[in-house]
Amino acid sequence: MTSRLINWFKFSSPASFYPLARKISLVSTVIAVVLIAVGLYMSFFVAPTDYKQGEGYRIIFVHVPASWMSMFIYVVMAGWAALGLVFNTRLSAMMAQALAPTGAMFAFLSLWTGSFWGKPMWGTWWVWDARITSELILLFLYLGYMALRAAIDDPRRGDRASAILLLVGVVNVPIIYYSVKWWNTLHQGSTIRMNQESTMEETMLLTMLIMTLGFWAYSIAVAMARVRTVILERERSTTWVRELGGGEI
Amino acid sequence: MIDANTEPSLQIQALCCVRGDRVLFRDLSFAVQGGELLHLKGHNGSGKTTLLRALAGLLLPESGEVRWAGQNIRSLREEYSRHLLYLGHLNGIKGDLTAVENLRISSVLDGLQLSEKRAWEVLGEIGLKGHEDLPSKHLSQGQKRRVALARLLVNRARVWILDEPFTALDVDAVQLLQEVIRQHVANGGVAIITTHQEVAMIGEHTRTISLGRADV
Amino acid sequence: MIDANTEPSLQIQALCCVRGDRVLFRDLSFAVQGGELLHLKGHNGSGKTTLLRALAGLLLPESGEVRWAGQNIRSLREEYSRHLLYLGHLNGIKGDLTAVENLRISSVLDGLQLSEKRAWEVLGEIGLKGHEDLPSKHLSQGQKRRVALARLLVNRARVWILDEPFTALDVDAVQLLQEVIRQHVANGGVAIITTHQEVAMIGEHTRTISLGRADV
Amino acid sequence: MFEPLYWIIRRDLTIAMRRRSDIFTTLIFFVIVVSLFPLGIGPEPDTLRLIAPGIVWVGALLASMLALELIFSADHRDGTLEQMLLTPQPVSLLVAGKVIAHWLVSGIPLVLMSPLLGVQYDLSWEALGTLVVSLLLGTPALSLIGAIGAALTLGLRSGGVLLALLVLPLYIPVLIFGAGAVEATVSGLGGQSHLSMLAAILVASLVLAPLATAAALRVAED
Amino acid sequence: MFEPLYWIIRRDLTIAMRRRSDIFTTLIFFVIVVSLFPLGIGPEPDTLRLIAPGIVWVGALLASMLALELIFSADHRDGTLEQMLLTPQPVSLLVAGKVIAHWLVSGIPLVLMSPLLGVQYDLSWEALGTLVVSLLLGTPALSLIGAIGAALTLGLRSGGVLLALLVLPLYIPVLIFGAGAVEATVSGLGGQSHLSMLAAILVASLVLAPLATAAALRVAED
Amino acid sequence: MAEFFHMGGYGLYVWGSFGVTALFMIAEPLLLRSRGRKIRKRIAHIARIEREVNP
Ligand code: HEM
Ligand SMILES: Nc1ncnc2c1ncn2[C@@H]1O[C@H](COP(=O)(O)OP(=O)(O)OP(=O)(O)O)[C@@H](O)[C@H]1O
Ligand SMILES: Nc1ncnc2c1ncn2[C@@H]1O[C@H](COP(=O)(O)OP(=O)(O)OP(=O)(O)O)[C@@H](O)[C@H]1O
Ligand SMILES: [Mg+2]
Ligand SMILES: [Mg+2]
Repeated sequence: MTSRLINWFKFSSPASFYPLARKISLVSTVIAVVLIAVGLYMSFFVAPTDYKQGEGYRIIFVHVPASWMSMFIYVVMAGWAALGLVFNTRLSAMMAQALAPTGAMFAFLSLWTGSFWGKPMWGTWWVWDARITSELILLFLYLGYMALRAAIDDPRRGDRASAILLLVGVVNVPIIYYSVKWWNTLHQGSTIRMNQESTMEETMLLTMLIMTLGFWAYSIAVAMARVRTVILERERSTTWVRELGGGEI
Repeated sequence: MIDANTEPSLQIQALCCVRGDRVLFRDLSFAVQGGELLHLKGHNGSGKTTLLRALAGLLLPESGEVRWAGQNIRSLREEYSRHLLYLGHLNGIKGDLTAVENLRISSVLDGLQLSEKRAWEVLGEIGLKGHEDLPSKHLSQGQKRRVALARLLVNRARVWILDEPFTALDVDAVQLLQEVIRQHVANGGVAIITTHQEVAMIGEHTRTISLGRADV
Repeated sequence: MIDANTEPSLQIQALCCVRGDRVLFRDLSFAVQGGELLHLKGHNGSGKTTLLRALAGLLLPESGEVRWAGQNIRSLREEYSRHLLYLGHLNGIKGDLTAVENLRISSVLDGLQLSEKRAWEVLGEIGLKGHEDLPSKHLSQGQKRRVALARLLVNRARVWILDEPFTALDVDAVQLLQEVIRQHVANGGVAIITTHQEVAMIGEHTRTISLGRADV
Repeated sequence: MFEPLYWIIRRDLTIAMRRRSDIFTTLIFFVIVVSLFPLGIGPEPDTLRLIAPGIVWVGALLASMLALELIFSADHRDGTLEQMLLTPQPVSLLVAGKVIAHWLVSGIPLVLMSPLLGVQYDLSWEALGTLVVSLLLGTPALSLIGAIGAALTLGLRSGGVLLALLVLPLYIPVLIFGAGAVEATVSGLGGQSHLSMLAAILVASLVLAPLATAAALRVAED
Repeated sequence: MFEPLYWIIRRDLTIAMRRRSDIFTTLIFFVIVVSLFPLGIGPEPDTLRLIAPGIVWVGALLASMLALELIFSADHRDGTLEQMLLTPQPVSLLVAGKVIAHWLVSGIPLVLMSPLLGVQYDLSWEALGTLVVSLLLGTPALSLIGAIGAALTLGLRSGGVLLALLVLPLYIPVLIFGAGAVEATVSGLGGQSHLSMLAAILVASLVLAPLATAAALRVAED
Repeated sequence: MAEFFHMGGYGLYVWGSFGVTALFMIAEPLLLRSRGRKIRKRIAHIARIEREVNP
C-alpha cells in the first residue's frame, strides 16, 4: 500500500514524469498514425455513399470525433485542476495547461466542419441550433481559460486561478447545455434539425469509432509532448533541468 | 483550537521562497517567542517583503512551513489571523472613508468593537487631530500611513508584522511608533519589522536577521 | 524663449495653496538660484507635496505665481518642462516594461537619446545589476524606486524636484543618491527635495524652508 | 457571524453613497445600451417588439458585468482586500457581504428601471411584470457569478475585457431563462417554468459562488 | 516631432505584445457579445438577418469602449502619465501616439473578425464588404472620441461605467452611419453616402480629439 | 481520380473539412516542436555559459 503511494507521488513530480511523458507520447503517436490512417481509408473507400446526403456525409468522420474530443478534453482538464487544487501538485496544472490548446482546436474544428456540412445540407453556414451554440460556448470557455492563464505571469498563481475557473466552468457546462437546448426547442422557428439516424450503418459507426480512437491517441501524444515543453519552460532553473543541460533532452 | 494563553511562538522551518526563477532564500529556519522583536535586514530586493507575506500566510512558500504554536498556519487559517496584525507597503485604508470609519471597520473585522468616541481618541493620539473626519484620500502620504498605524493602538493581536512602518512618517511619528512597538514587545507580544531607516529599536530583546548575499 | 545659458532661477511669489477648506500656506515667497539645494521641511500633512506639485506646474495654485527665469511657468509650459525633472511619491515607471526600456523611454520623451548600452551602464551604477531585463513590476519596492531615480543620472535638467526620494531605499542607495544630488548642485543645478529621514545633505549651499505651524 | 456581514455591507454602501454617481452610471449605461439598438436597427415597432426581451436582458447583463469590475479592484489596489483576508472572519462571508452590497447598488436600480425601457419597446403590462420578476431573480445570480470572474482577474492589466470573456459564457443560462420568461409571456405561454429555473440558478450560485470567489481572492493576493 | 510619436507608439505596442492576451480578449469580447443576442432573441434566421448590422456595430462599439478604459488608466496609476505631462513634447502629440497604438491593438482585430460574425447572421458578400469598410472608418473615430472620455474619467473610481456614459452619446453618429451603411447595402440602396459621412467624422475627430484629450489629461492630473 | 476529388458535387465541403482538420492536426505538433526546440536551446545555452563561468 505504502509503496504504491510513494510510487504515485514519485510520478507526480515533473522531474520523474518528464521521461515517462516522452515514452507515452511516442507510443500514442504510433497508435494515432495507424488508427487515423485506417480510419481515413475506411471513410473514403469502405463506407458506402449515403443515399440521402450523397458523398457529403463523409464529413461526419471528422466532425463527430472532433466534437466528442472537444467535450471530453474539457472534463479531463477539470479533473486535473481538481487534483492540482487538492494535492497542490504542480504537474496536474501543467497537464491541464497542456491539454487546453488541443481541446480548443477540436472545438474549433467541430464548428468548422459542422459549418462545411451545414452549407450543402441546410444552405447556410450557420444556424443557431442548440448543439451548435453550446459547442460555440465551449470554445469560449477554452479561450477564457487560455486567456486567463496567459494574463497571469506568476505560474503558480496562474495554476490555481485557472484551476478555479475550470471547476466553475465544468459545473456550468451541463447547465449551459440544457438551457441552450431548451431555449432552442421552445421557440422552434425555421431551424433545421440535424438528422438523427440512429440506424447508422455498421461500417459508418465502426469508422467513426476508429477515427475517434485515433483522435484520442493524437490528443494524448500532443498533450504529453506539450507537457514536456511546459515542464522545461517552468522548471528551467531547477537543478534537474540544469543537469540535463540541453544534452539529453 | 489554540489556547489564547499559550506562550505565543512562531516557528519558521526550512522556508524557501522563489520569485520568477530567482531563489530569494532557502532553508531559512528560526523561531520568535513572545517578548521578542525581530528586525529583518537586507538590501533592496533581498526578499524581506516576500518573507513577511509568507509569515502572514498571504503567500504560499515554495517549500517549508510556518508554525504558530506548533501548528502549520495553512491549516489554522482564520484561527491564526486572530492573533496576527500585518501591515504591508500598502496602507489598506479606503480613500472614500474618513479616518474614523476606516479604523472602526478594520476593528470590527478584527473582531473588536470600537466605539466612535474611542476611535477619535486613538486618532488624536497618533497625531491626526483635526483630520479625523476627512475622506482619507485627501490626506497626505504620511497622514495616510498614520491612519493605517492607528490599528496598532487598538489591536490586541500577539504578532505584529510590519513592513517598513516608518516610511513617510515625520520625526515625531517615528518616535511615537517606536514607543508603541516597544510597549507591545514588553507586554509579551511578538513584533517582526523591516526598515531601512536607522531607527533605534530599543531593548535587549531585539534580534536581527539579515537576508541576501553580499553581491548583487 | 529662454536661453539655456541664463542663470537658472526659480522665483516663488506670494504663493497660496488651498486644499479643501484648509489653507496650507499663504504668501509664500522665496527664490532658488543655480547651485543651491533647497530642503523643504515640515510635519506630515504640512503641504510639502502640494508645494512641489505647484512648483512643477502640475497643480494650479490658489494665488501667486511661480517664475522660471522671470516668466510665469504657466505661460512657458513645455518650455519649462525642458528644464525640469520632477519625481513624486509615484515612481512613474511601467510595470510591464523592463528597467532598461523604462529608462530609455523616459529619456526619449525628455528629449535625449540614450543608447541601450548606456542604459545598462546607468542601471548598473544605481545598483540594479542583474535586474535590468526583468519586467519592473517584479522588482521590490526599493528597486522600483531605483529605476525611477536612474533618470537622475542621465538627465540634464537644471531643476530637480524630488519628493521624498529616499523612501524605500537601503543604506547604500541613500548614500549614492546623496552623492548624485550633491554633484548636481555643485554643477550649478537647482535641487528641491523633501525628506523625513535624517540625511546629511552636504554643502554650504543648503537652504531649509519649513512649512506648517507647530500645532496640528 | 452576522456582525461582520452587516459591517461589510454598511461599509460598501457608505462608499457607494459617497460616490453616488456610481449608482447612476450603471443605470444610465443600461439605458443607453438598450436605447442604442433602435438607432442601429431601425425604428420598425414590430421588429422592436420581437427583440425587446433579448435586448433589455442583454443590456442588463452587460451593465451588471461592467459594474462588477469595481467590486474588488479598488480594495485590491489600496490593500484593504489583503487586510480582509487576514481577518479572523471567513472570507466567503465577507465576499457574500460585498456581493450583496454591490447588488443593492447596481442591480436594484436596473430592476426598477426596466419597465420604463420595456414600455419604449411596446411590451404589454404582463410582459413588463415578468421582465421585472425575471430581473429580480436574475441580476443577483449575475452578481454572484460575476464576482468569481472579478476575483480571478484581479490586478490583471486587461481586467475589464478579460472579465467579460470569462464571465459572459457563464451568464448564458441566466440570459436564456430570463429573456425566455419574458418571451414566453409575450407569446402567451406563461413564463412560470423559466422563472423557476432562474430561481434554481440563483439558489445554486448563492451557495457555490462565494466559496469559489473566496478561493480566487486568496490566489489573487498570493 | 515624429521621434516621440514613434517612441510612444512603440512603447505601447511593446506593452501590448508583452500581454498578447489583451488583443485577443477585446476581440473575443466582441465575438461573445455579438453571439449573445441570438440567445436572448431567439434563433430565427430572418429576424437575425434583419438586425445583424445593428448588432455587429453595437458589439464593435462596446468592445472598443471597454478597451478604451485601459488607454490611460494604467499610466495614471503608476505615475507615467504625470511624467508625460512634464516632458517638453506637446501633449496632444503623445495622446495621438497612444490612440494610434490603441487602435492598432484593439480596432484592427475587430475589423478583421467582423466578416465571420456577419456570416453567422447570414449576411450577403456585398454587405460583408460594406461592414468591413464601415468598421475600418468607424473604429478609429471611436478610439479618438473615446480617448476624450477616458481622459475625463481618469482616476475616478467608477471609471468604466462613467466613461460609457460620457462616450456613448458621442458614439451615436458613428453608429448610425456605420450600421446605416450596411443596412443600405442589404436593402440594395448602396452605402456610399453613409461611408463618406463616416470618413468626414473620422477626419474631424482626428483633428480635434487629441487637443481635447490633452486638455482633459492636464485637468485629471491637477 | 477526378471523380474521387469531386465527391459527387460535395468536393469543396468534404475537402474543406478534411483539409482544414488535417492542416490543424499537422500544424499543431510542428508548432509544438519549434516551441520545444526554442526552450531546449535556451537551456543548453545557459548551461554552457554556466559551465564556462564555474567549470
Ligand atoms: C457549425 C455547425 C455544427 C456544429 C458546431 C456541430 C456540433 C456537433 C456536436 C457538438 C456534436 C456532438 C454532439 C453529441 O454527441 O451529443 C455533433 C454531432 C453530430 N453532428 Fe454536428 N454540428 C454542426 C453541424 C452539423 C451538420 C450540418 C450536420 C449534418 C447535417 C451535423 C450532423 C451531426 C451528426 C450526425 C452528429 C453525430 C450524431 C450524434 O452524436 O447525435 N452537424 N455535432
Ligand atoms: N518574476 C520574477 N523574476 C525574477 N525575480 C523576481 C520576480 N519577482 C520578484 N523577483 C525578485 O524578488 C525580489 C523581491 O523581493 P522583495 O520585494 O521581497 O524585496 P524586499 O527585501 O522587500 O526589498 P525592498 O527593501 O526594496 O522592499 C526582488 O529582488 C525581485 O527582483
Ligand atoms: N479636500 C481637503 N480638505 C481638507 N484638507 C485637505 C484636503 N485635501 C488635502 N488636504 C490636506 O492638505 C494636506 C496635504 O498636504 P501634502 O500632501 O502636501 O503634505 P506633505 O507635506 O507632503 O505631507 P507628507 O509628509 O505626509 O507627505 C494634508 O494636511 C491634507 O489633510
Ligand atoms: Mg519590501
Ligand atoms: Mg508628501
